[in-house]
Amino acid sequence: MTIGHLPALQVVIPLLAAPVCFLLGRWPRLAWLLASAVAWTTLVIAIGLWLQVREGGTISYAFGGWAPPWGIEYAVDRLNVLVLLIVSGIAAVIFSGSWESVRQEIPESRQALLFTNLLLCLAGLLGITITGDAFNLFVLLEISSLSTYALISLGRDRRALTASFQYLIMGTIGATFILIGVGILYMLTGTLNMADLAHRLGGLQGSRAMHTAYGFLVIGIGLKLAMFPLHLWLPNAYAYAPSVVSAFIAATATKVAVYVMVRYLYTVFGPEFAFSAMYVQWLFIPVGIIAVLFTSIVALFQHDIKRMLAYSSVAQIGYMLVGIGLVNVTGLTGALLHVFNHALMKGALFLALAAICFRIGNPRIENIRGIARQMPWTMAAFVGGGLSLIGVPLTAGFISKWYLILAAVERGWWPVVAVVVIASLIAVIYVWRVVEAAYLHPRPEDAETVAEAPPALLAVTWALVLANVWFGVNPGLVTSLASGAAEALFGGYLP
Amino acid sequence: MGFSLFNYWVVILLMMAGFYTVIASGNLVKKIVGLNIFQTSVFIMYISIGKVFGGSVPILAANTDLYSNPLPHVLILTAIVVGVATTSLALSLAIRIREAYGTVEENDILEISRREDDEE
Amino acid sequence: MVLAITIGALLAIMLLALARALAGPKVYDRILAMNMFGTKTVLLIAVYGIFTDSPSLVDLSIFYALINFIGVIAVLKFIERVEEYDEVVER
Amino acid sequence: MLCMTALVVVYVRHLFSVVMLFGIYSLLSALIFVVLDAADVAFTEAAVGAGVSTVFMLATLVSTGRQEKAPAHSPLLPLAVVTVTGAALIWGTLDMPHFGDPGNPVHVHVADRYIQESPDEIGIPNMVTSVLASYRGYDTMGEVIVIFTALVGVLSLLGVRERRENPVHRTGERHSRPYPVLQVMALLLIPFILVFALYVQFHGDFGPGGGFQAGVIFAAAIILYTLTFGLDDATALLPVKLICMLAAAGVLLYGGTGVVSMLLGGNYLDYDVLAHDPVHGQHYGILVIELGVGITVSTVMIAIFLALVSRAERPR
Amino acid sequence: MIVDIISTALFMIGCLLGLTGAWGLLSFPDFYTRVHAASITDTLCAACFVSGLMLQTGWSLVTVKLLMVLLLLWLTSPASSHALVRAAHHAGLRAMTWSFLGDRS
Amino acid sequence: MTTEALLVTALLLPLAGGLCIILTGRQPNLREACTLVTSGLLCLAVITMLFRVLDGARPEYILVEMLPGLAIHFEVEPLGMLFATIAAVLWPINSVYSIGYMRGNKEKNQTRFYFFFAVAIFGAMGVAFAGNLVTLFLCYEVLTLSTFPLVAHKGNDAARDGGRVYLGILLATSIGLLLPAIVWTWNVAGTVTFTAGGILADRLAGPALTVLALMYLLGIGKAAVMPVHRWLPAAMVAPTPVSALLHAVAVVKAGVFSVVKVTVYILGIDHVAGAPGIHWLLWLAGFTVIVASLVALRQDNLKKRLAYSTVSQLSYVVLGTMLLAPISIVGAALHILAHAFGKITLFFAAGSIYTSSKKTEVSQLDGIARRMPWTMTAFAIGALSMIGVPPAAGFVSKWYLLTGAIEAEQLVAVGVIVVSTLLNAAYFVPIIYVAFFRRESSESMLTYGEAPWPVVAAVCATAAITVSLFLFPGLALELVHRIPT
Repeated sequence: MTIGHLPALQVVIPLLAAPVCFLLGRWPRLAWLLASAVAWTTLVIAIGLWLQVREGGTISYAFGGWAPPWGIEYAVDRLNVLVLLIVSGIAAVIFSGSWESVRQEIPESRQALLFTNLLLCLAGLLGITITGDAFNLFVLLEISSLSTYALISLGRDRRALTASFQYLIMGTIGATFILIGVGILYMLTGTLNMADLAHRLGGLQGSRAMHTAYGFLVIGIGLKLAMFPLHLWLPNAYAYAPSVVSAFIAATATKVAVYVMVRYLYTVFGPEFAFSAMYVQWLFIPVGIIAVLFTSIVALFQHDIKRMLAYSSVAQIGYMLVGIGLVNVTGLTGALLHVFNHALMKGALFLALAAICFRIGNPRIENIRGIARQMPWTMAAFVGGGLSLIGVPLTAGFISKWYLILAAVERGWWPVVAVVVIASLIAVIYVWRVVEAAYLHPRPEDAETVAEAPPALLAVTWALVLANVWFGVNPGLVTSLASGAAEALFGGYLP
Repeated sequence: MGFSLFNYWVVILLMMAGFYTVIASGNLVKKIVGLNIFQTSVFIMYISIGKVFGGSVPILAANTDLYSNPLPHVLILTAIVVGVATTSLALSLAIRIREAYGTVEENDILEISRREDDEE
Repeated sequence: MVLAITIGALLAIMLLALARALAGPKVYDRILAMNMFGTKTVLLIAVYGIFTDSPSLVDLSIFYALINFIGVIAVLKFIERVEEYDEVVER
Repeated sequence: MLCMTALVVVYVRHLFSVVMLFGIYSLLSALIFVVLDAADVAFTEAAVGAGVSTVFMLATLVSTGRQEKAPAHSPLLPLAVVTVTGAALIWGTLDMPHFGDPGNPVHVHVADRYIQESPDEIGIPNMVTSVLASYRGYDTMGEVIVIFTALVGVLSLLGVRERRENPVHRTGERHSRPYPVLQVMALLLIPFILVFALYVQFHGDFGPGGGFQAGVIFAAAIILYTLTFGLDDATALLPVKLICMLAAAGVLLYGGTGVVSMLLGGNYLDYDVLAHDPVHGQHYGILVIELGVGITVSTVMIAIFLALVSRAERPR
Repeated sequence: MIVDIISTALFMIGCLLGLTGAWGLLSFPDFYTRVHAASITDTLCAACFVSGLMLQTGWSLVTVKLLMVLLLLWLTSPASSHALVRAAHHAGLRAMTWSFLGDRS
Repeated sequence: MTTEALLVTALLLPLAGGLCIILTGRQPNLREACTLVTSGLLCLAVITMLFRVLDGARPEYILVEMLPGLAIHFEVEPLGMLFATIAAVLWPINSVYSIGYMRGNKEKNQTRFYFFFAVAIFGAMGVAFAGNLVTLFLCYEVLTLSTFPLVAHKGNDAARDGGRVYLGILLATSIGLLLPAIVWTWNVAGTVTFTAGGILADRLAGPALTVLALMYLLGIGKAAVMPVHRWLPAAMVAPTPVSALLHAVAVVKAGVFSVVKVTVYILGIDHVAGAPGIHWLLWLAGFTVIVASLVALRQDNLKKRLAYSTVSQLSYVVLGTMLLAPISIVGAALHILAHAFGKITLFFAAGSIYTSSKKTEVSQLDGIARRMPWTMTAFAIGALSMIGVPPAAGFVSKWYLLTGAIEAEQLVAVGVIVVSTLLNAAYFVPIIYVAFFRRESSESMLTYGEAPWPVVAAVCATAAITVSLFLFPGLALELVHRIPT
């Protein structure tokens, strides 16, 4: 019985755990235990779904027992099972290691609320990923967004508040744009189910209204995924959020938005419309390239490591956009792989940073001088994540960049190759700045001696670092999933 | 043709007024008001989609069998709730910002933040 | 016919009230206009509901009357509070 | 009229006026909803836009100040963005299906089924309620969760101050002048409002209304009480902890219904299995979840209001 | 038939009263006079409308509801007017007096 | 032990050694014992393997296959064996020398030093035994990264700046040019495995092939062809054993080795010879040879002079490779060997001078041979090898190079070799002259003698090998002739 309900349970369990967690307000440690247990459960469910998808193809689950175009459907296929795996996996790892850091950064009365928010955010993200209904997506998007705003505002610095407000305004504009887009699509077709939409939009290729809907959706989702000129909210949001929250949203939120973009482009509108009628590649490639180069360079000049990593995230999203815009199976595979791998590496990096914050407080480059001597494991983890970010072979980052470069070479677009390469070099430099400060500078005389980070935090950080290595050495599992999804999404369409 | 789309155009005008308030206004609370106007006009757009000429409120009644489309109504009910949720969160953020910075004017806040960044 | 005239008149009243609300000059004028606007909305909905034969709209008008009242009270209360603060600041 | 209001909102800088105009704007749009046959939506928009949102905004203004400064930077860029967006939309409307045409795809595809079959499948006359609570019941659960999320967010931002520990510090009370007329009026009105809320709650199957609207009305009663009698009396009447527990309980009630239907062998939120007869099952299901919605919405609204007000009452 | 006529008449009176009130609201010189104009006419105007409607619907649940509307308006409208004036008075808003006009010289 | 097991052992030994070094970091004597034992074992293993390879064994080992056809894959072939042997033989000698030098100069952070040294050796072994381009790239980067802490060992600002230049240029070239070249190759050929005769025949021709070759040549920044040679002089801030590691044991050798390997096993010398404008690469190498020699002539700092000498000598190897004649490839391979031993002798000698007298400039060396006869004799042998004069190994390799140039009818190359030999003589002979025949300036108050014994022993050992490679070149020749050109 349970097996059939897995798609629903995937989201419902964290959703319903949230109020329970909320009721545990007096006992934050219990709330944390509950949140971690739930996160692990979602991971198990995601694995179960993955096994099912691998055997039986797409799974559909009808809420309320109403068949899809009338009721709300959850549809799991190879594409979103990949995202489910990464989101739930990251959540499981980060939640379970978060206790010490949360206890230090958040006043006790707010700790249970933080975990409630985290659970809601997790549920929202999983729901966005799994749902097959355009409007349900909007609702779940709002759940995750609202909880994210609250999470960011819990940061210690008062700038967390303005960052959160800025994100709220931009995020709500984005959500409203998505709402307008979905509304127009609904107006044209009379349905909200994505599969049904795709089917019915097929006959409306030339419609101007469809173009408008398309534009609004792309901009709306673009705001959410911090597509280049719309990314202004992201650096502040990541920089001032509590460390654990930074780690969680950096590793998952934008990835889910990228997934939504892929879903709309390929499933709802279909590659044919998106790439031959709208020439999306001429939007995504330049935007992606500028994002990659510009924000990488901006990252170079940051003194706050969190901000630096945040800008690097925008750059990495640029890679994904480039991968989508290359319009071939290899490129899309690369983009999907990068979604997966980037979650791993940013998760590892932000967790390592959380460990540094735990001891030092303010993660500025000046403050971490010589820290490697005192926190060797933490810094080693940071270096591991950094190597993956750069794309060194034997780490996960290499695999996705390999696919991206390969895809660009396949299309013969050498400038794209050059951009990927140059940006990797810039990544070397900004990762290097941290490494140099931590390893090669002596600890300032007046700085107090710090101990290694707490073992739980360290353990989860290393779990992600090792995952980076594991998926760099042994990426077969993920690549087959990603390339299968990419092939299915193209469905025979060739530019 | 003209009149049949006129409705949408008015809605678009409203939407843009709200949108303009959001992005151009410097006061955080007014931004929130703008956001609400923006969203409300989107709601009107949705409800317009659902209207059928000659239809009635979609509650089963004996004397008619032409009803307006209930689905947009449902969607908008949900969206209104989402809107108020966002608004309340935004408002409490505004209060906290006021407490932290002593102002809710965007420019002043930017000024303060910039000074803070310089100090670091 | 009666419906048209009634609704037209109500709309006209509302327009006048709105004009006062926009013109001000004091906050209290605006509140007054808003109150009037609200009561006329209540009536408008009731009239519309009865004439288009959808009595369910009357529920709506009851509700509007409530909301209107609470709205006015809220505005008053909060304005009063702000004035208090201003007094404190001025002193 | 609507346009006028909206445009004036852009220009007026006295924030109290802006908020009041927004209330009027909401009322107007609710009127338009009435004209467009959306009674439920009008109900909700009035409750939320003209009611709750406006009150929330007013409560916020108390703490944030009421005058907007003149914008420092030129409005050209936003104007350009807005123009482009609007132009894109208008361009898009040109071949949209015409307004109100019964032959539009919107009316012939999915909605058709709701109109034709829902009275038989669900057994209640208000199709909006059927779609809301059953066909798209999961969306509504999402909506409840969104509200709940807002509560969690507001609490984590502001927190609700319980009763003041020391009554000597009730400086706010001393300054504010009691309104005996209003208090009497409120005491007269509140029972009536509560009854009305119950009516809307349980009448939602037949007329416009339902858990959400009822919740807001219930909250309105408490808000009225708080406004006339002060925060301390309100929190004495309804302790914040109780409110929070009820909010969570409402969500769990809704979600639990789904779980029960799952345990009984149906899909999540499939009410058919709740009773031997599917139509009865639907009925029970809708009743329970509307109750959940009502509880959560009312408590969350109250809690948020209290949170906003408790900040406003804090002496600076 | 006769009911129709009466109700129409009531509507017309209501319209007239309402318009008068609104006109007063718009054209009277100061706040207190405006309150006066608005609240006095409002109450009666509402009564006219609602009773007209009650005549239209005949005797049913709807009539009761309409009655409730009326009661509600009658309760709340004066109460809010009262509160409004009180607040304005306390805030130091002065009524316009003849001395205001004449004492200038 | 099977040859495969030997291969794995050779790869793992340095890592295991590194681990032991960290674990025994508290007791310096034990730590140094670890280094010595590991290096000795490695040397033993590699030499055993060398004989097996000469007997025709070609062991290979696949660690993981990341994507189909893209694996971490090791395979031994004669060219790689040559490089591995150089590194493995020089490691113990260098270790002995390091012990003397590091203790003599009381350097800090010695554990880190020995650890990264071991890791660098691991990188070198990996490069030597890499079975495909990706493995080569990976080990190449390991080498780069692990040598960085060595270069910046002193930890002061100068060291960090030098280290930054070092790392910057090497990473930039490798990621910016080598990696795209590898992807391009993969895209064209569908494989990146080293195959005798190259993998690009029939797949890529014309100017694109030239561009690819250029990308490889410049992408392998460790070969220090101008204009990407700047890192080598910058790395002179490092302690002398590290310079020896860079110049002789691992780093630059890995560079030129990779160039040779790519040319032979990826591009295919016959195939690439047909590419238009390929001789420009040859001229680039020739230009580097001459210009670097000229620069070396003007350096007064001994180590700087040696560094530019290295730049010039490396380009001999590139030159030999780019002649694309079988005989010149043999010459290039031999020159890797000859230069390794010659240059390490020179660096050891320079370090030895610094250790005992703290002298770093050529102009300070008047009469130093009186005080440090062993060191300076060894230095002279190394210098002779550099110039290409018997009885030193350099003569053999230059002979082959010259023959290859003549065979390929590249008169420019012939000219370059001749001119540069004269230049080499011009910057080495004066040093020998002043050291042996000029009197020490009388006001020198310093009293010093030979360097500590491990230093001297190491210098003498390498000098002896340099000579013996001239006298008994049989083994080396046998090995290089097996390179499937």
